[in-house]
Amino acid sequence: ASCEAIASSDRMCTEREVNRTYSCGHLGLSELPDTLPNSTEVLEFSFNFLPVIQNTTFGRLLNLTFLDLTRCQINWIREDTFQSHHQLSTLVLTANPLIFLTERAFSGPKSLRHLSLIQTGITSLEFLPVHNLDNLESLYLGSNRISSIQLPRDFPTEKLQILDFQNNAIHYLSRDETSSLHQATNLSLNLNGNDIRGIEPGAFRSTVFGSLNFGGSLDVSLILRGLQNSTVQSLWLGSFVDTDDQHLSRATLEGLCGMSVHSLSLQKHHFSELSSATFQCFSGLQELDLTATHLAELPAGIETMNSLKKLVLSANKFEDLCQIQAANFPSLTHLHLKGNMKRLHLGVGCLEKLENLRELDLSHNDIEEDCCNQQLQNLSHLQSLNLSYNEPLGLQTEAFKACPRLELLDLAFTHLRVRVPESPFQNLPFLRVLNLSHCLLDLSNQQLLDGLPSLRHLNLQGNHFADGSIPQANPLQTVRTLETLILASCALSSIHQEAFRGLETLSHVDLSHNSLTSTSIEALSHLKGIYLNVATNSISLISPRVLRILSQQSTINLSYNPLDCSCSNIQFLTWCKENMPKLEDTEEMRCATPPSLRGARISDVTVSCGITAVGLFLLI
Amino acid sequence: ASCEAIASSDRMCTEREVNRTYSCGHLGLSELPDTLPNSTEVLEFSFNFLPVIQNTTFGRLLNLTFLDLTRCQINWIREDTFQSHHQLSTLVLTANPLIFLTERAFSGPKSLRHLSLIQTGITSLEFLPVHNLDNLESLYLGSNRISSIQLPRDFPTEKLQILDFQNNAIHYLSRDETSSLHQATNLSLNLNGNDIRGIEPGAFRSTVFGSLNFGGSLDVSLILRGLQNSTVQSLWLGSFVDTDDQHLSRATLEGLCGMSVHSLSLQKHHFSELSSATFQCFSGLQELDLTATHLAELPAGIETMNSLKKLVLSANKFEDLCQIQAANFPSLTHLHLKGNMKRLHLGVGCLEKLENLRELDLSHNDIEEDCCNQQLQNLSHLQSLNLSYNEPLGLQTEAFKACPRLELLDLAFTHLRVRVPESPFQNLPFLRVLNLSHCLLDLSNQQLLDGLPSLRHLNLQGNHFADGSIPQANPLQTVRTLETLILASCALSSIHQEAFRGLETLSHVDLSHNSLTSTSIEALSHLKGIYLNVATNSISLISPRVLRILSQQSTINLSYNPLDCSCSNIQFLTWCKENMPKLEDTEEMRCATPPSLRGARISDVTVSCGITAVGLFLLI
Amino acid sequence: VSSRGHGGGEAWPPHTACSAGGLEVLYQSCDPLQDFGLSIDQCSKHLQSNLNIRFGVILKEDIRELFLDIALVMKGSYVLNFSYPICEEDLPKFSFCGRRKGEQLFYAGPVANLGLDIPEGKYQVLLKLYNENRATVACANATVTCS
Amino acid sequence: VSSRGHGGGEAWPPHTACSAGGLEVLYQSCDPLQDFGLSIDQCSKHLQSNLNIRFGVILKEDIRELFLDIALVMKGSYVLNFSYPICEEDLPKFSFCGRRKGEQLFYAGPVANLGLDIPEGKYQVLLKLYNENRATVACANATVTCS
Ligand SMILES: [Cu+2]
Repeated sequence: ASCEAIASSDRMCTEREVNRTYSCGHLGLSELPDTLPNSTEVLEFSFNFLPVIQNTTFGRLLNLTFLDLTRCQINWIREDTFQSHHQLSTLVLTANPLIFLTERAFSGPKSLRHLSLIQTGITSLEFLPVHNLDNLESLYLGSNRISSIQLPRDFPTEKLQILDFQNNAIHYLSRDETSSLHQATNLSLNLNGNDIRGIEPGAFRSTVFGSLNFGGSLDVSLILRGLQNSTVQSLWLGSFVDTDDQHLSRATLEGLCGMSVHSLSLQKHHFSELSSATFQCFSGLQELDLTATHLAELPAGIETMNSLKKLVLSANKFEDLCQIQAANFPSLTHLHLKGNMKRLHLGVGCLEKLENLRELDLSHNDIEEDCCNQQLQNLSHLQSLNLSYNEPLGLQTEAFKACPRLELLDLAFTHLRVRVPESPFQNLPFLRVLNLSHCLLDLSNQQLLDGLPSLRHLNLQGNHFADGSIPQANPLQTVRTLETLILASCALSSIHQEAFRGLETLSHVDLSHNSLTSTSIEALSHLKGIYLNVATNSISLISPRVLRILSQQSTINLSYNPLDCSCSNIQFLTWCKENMPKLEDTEEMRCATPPSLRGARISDVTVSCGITAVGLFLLI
Repeated sequence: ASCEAIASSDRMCTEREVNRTYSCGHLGLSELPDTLPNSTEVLEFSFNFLPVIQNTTFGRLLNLTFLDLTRCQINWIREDTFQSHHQLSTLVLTANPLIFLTERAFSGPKSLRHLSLIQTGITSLEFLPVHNLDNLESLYLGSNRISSIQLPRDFPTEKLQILDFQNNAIHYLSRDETSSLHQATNLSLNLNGNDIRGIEPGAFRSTVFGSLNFGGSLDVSLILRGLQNSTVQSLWLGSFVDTDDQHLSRATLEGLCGMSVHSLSLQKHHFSELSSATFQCFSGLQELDLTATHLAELPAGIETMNSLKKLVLSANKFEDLCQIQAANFPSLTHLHLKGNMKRLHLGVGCLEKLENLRELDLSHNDIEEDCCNQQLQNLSHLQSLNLSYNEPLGLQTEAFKACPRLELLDLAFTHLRVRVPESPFQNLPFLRVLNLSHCLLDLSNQQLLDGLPSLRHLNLQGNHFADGSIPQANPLQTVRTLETLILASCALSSIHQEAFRGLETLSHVDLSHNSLTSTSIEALSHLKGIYLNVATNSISLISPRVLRILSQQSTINLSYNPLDCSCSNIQFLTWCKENMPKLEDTEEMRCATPPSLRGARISDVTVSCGITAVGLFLLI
Repeated sequence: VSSRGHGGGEAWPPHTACSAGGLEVLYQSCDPLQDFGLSIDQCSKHLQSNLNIRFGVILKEDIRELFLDIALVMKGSYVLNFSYPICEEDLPKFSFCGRRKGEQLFYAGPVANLGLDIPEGKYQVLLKLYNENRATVACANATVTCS
Repeated sequence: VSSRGHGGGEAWPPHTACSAGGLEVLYQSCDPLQDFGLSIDQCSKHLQSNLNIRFGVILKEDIRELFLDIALVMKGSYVLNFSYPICEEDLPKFSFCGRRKGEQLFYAGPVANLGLDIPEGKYQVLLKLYNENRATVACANATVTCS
């Protein structure tokens, strides 16, 4: 989208959407600029200076739905401030040093749904007014000095979905305090960074939570005991680099037996005396996240996780994929094991019991081996495979035959050693997305992409064609269903006019960060209405013929090219002026020549090449 | 002291002490006014606007010893800010939103002793720099979000005497955290408002504290257990109206046996199952404060408080003084029982076992009886007795004979019914201070103050003389040792010229809030160098004779008098101009006449009564 | 900060502390340097003995000791003067006693109260909070209308 | 606020992050909108594997995800480029992950570090913290001098 600036006492708001969305952040404003239209609906007004806000402050913006007043030094909100803003739905007051909120501070809006009072110095929830918050869905109260979650009497919780107390001083949860939350169904309660030291027995009895976050709390067993008889969709009990972790044992985790949890994260804790008994209370789980739990292997014979659907084992220190004891988890559909702290060996058939596996992420694992049919034996339902950011992989013909249903294959930043003349990707009839960026592939291999009848999205960024040129005969010609093609940073200096001839359905082409001149654009002459990125190339002059090709596309990024602003290029320059909305990142469309105009923005240059041909002038 | 204003871009600092002490608070200043002299040592610069302070900000004030920058919006303190302030000893940074303090933020001062970082947003003590704080004696860290008292490694604590963590988020004290405090001897540690939930056993072993404040903590027994093997001069464990109190039993207080406490306060808690056993661990105490502990009586037979020196029983609900079972406390020297929630009956001889009592406070107790010899039987060493703010007391001759060593007697706001013609205060040879303000006394009784040979300080405020006049013969004539005499609000309209004749040692006379004219001042003609307050009277014209009397005094307050600013009063007005330093509260010395100058400050009026006698002019 | 942009002469705006149950309490800060926030819960002309208020202010002064003076004025003359100690050296009633100059103070909780029925009428109430040095901490002119 | 009174063109002042043990680290914010604070404990050319830093900044952006890019420049040419994820959706390493735009962030604690000896010389280090939308959270030009 284009960015038009509107001026206000030499400080400029940015228009994101005409007459509707404006950003006025970091401008030191102490009032609304006159140039903001009355029709403004979304206003980002953060990092300004408004010690007192009242009905005159935003009075004329009657259509406001979203107002961000982050860090505006607001001390006082007068009771009539939002009186006329009936549509206001989101109000962000983060990091304002509020001294007091009157009972009617938020009256006016018919349905205020999201309210952020993060770091406003609140010491007690009694600070909150109760009036006119009946439709509140999210309430953000992070980074305050709140020590009790007890909401004020009559505080409406019926519609509350998110209650965020991150980083406060809450250390104890009593039944009295939690009772106000019973009316909210499926609440997401965030107590991350509160170091809970005690929960009154029964405090969460019969309560149903969408999610509960106790991140950084020291005592996992205390939390689990406190949650007896509750139902939690997603329970986050992880630790952090900068908080103490805990040694989890079978006893620590016993509390899980008395509650119902769908998804559990224990990030960054340690396990002590790890055995199948450790997991005795895990039978109700559908998803388990053991990221960075210092695991070198999982015990065999865990019988409680027969029905686990998703398992995350990232950032651990397995040496061999067989050490995860996949047989423990026969129902898994998702397995994520990325960023292993040691080089991971895939082994042979370590995952063969995971017949239902749909998604497998093995990225960032230092894997270096010949791949992948032996390793992925029996994963016939696998749809998504991520092997990106690994060490050199050797690929044979039909290297992924074991996974005939693959739809997504990500090999980005993994050096591929294709050991055969045929395509290693052959016979993946359902493959839709193939990411081969930075794979150091030999793109002169005409057959490289054979046998991929469904491919929609192909990323070849960072791979090099021989001689920096895409010839007429090239591997792309075989993937006629392509919609998105990324050829950024491929060191290209030219593209044959017929190189993309067979690709009729392309809608997104990225050729940025190459050394192309405008003539290469002729390879796209058969395409219409596409998004074309040719930023950071060597485009200077644009011929009428190329201009015709550009004209038929929907969005074009020409930024960071050495554009010529002499009368030789007058047709292009005129076209630019008329087609600004279609151009992306026009701020960085600048003249390289003639020297007098070097660095000037195309949008600031005035075209004037009459019979006298005086040249072009910079208009400030 | 006089108040001269110095101007700075139309905002004025106030000079408190010439060339040395200045107040520039609440002026919206964003830099140091040029008019502040380089010699300034004490600078109050609070409630201004200094987002960044650096070496140029206070650079030229090389002699600064005290700098108060409360609520100046300081975000950044550059590392060279105080580089040249070698003398700086006290730095107040309360309520500034500090983003970061560099390691050298406080370098420069040779001996920074007091530092306040109250409400500066600190979340961890790691925020504190360690450099150049070796001489720190007081560190105020209240109202932050600190959750651990662990000081940074290498933080100098050798000289630390006050460490104030009021109103933070500290809920647990571990041995690791407290170990950094062992080097400080006799530290005052304030944890008021932190709701301590746990103390690691041994955390305070062998630590010696000057004072420890755990006010507002929920669990007294937990605190006492945590303090095992510590020595505390003064331990404050009270509660508040707005925090939960606790029911203290024998078991709750058992921890006191394992520690050494000199002075203990349990303000606002309840006792349950109160018996002599409750106090089994109180034997080491010298002072005990049971203010507002809902006591109706104390048990008899407490044997552990034989050596208690000071007992405070204020704001309880005794009906009878005998209910305090004074015999339990034979060594008491100080007993405070004020603000009792019920009318207190003094009984007969209830305190007779307290032979060593020096100080007795029974104020604000609704006491209404004939007093005091029976009630105060055997208190022959009593030096200070406070019976102020009670209901009518009947007094007989020598009403305080039981306490012949009284030095201070306070009967303020207690209606006294003197039932005999002789003085009820007779024969108190050591009485130095007598407060009879608002006692509704009959001051025509010439003998009222007989037999007080040592009286220095007499307060008669709010009592009325017959006809609003002090005649030549008056009870004051008998107290010839008086130094301070308060006759404010006595509805006086005149004083006989000889009324104070015998009082040669007076040094402080307060006649404010009466209806006196200047002629009454002639009663002071024999006095020199006194402090004289005649504020809020009816003084208009001041004759040369009275002016001579004023001239010989050291400080005079003439504020709120209907001063005449016509040429009739020219001598006084001229004298004022020349004697400003001697005059108190000159801001409120204003003209009442002539109408043209009504309300003008004397200091703003220019005197000009030459031969033409045009009048006086207001000088803005 | 609160005084920024508030030119000397201008008065602080009037606020509503409560308005319900036949009782309306309006107030206006009479401290030239700052405004403060106050609301009264369970507003009713039958004042409950267990009255809760919310109060927010920036402390211009230390409050080691704090006193409240209340003066009730009806038809221009003083009806009642009352002084209430809030923080005393030997009896700091509230947990905020001891806070320092510059600190933000927010109090929500009970206040001592007689639990009485307010007679119908319109009253002016002058409130003044001051510390051990008689320096003003907050000051208000309030109008109480009971109908 | 931090940018108030900071006219557009002016650069932020250089700061010392540490200076001891033969190592000096100077830095300067290259974010036009704000400065930030950084200090490194146990400054030494023998970098310990257990390195602690103190870091303070106002968050201009949400940091649901946060990444650090480090580029090492010697004699004008890039020697090393390194990207380090700090907060990720599925691995929020630090307790401050998830903080919001406008919040103050102060971190004191360990940073991942290789534990190496720094060869003698003078290095330019460009540091950039950015979030999930590649919006800059903090940016610094640092000069590391090891002698
Ligand atoms: Cu500001």
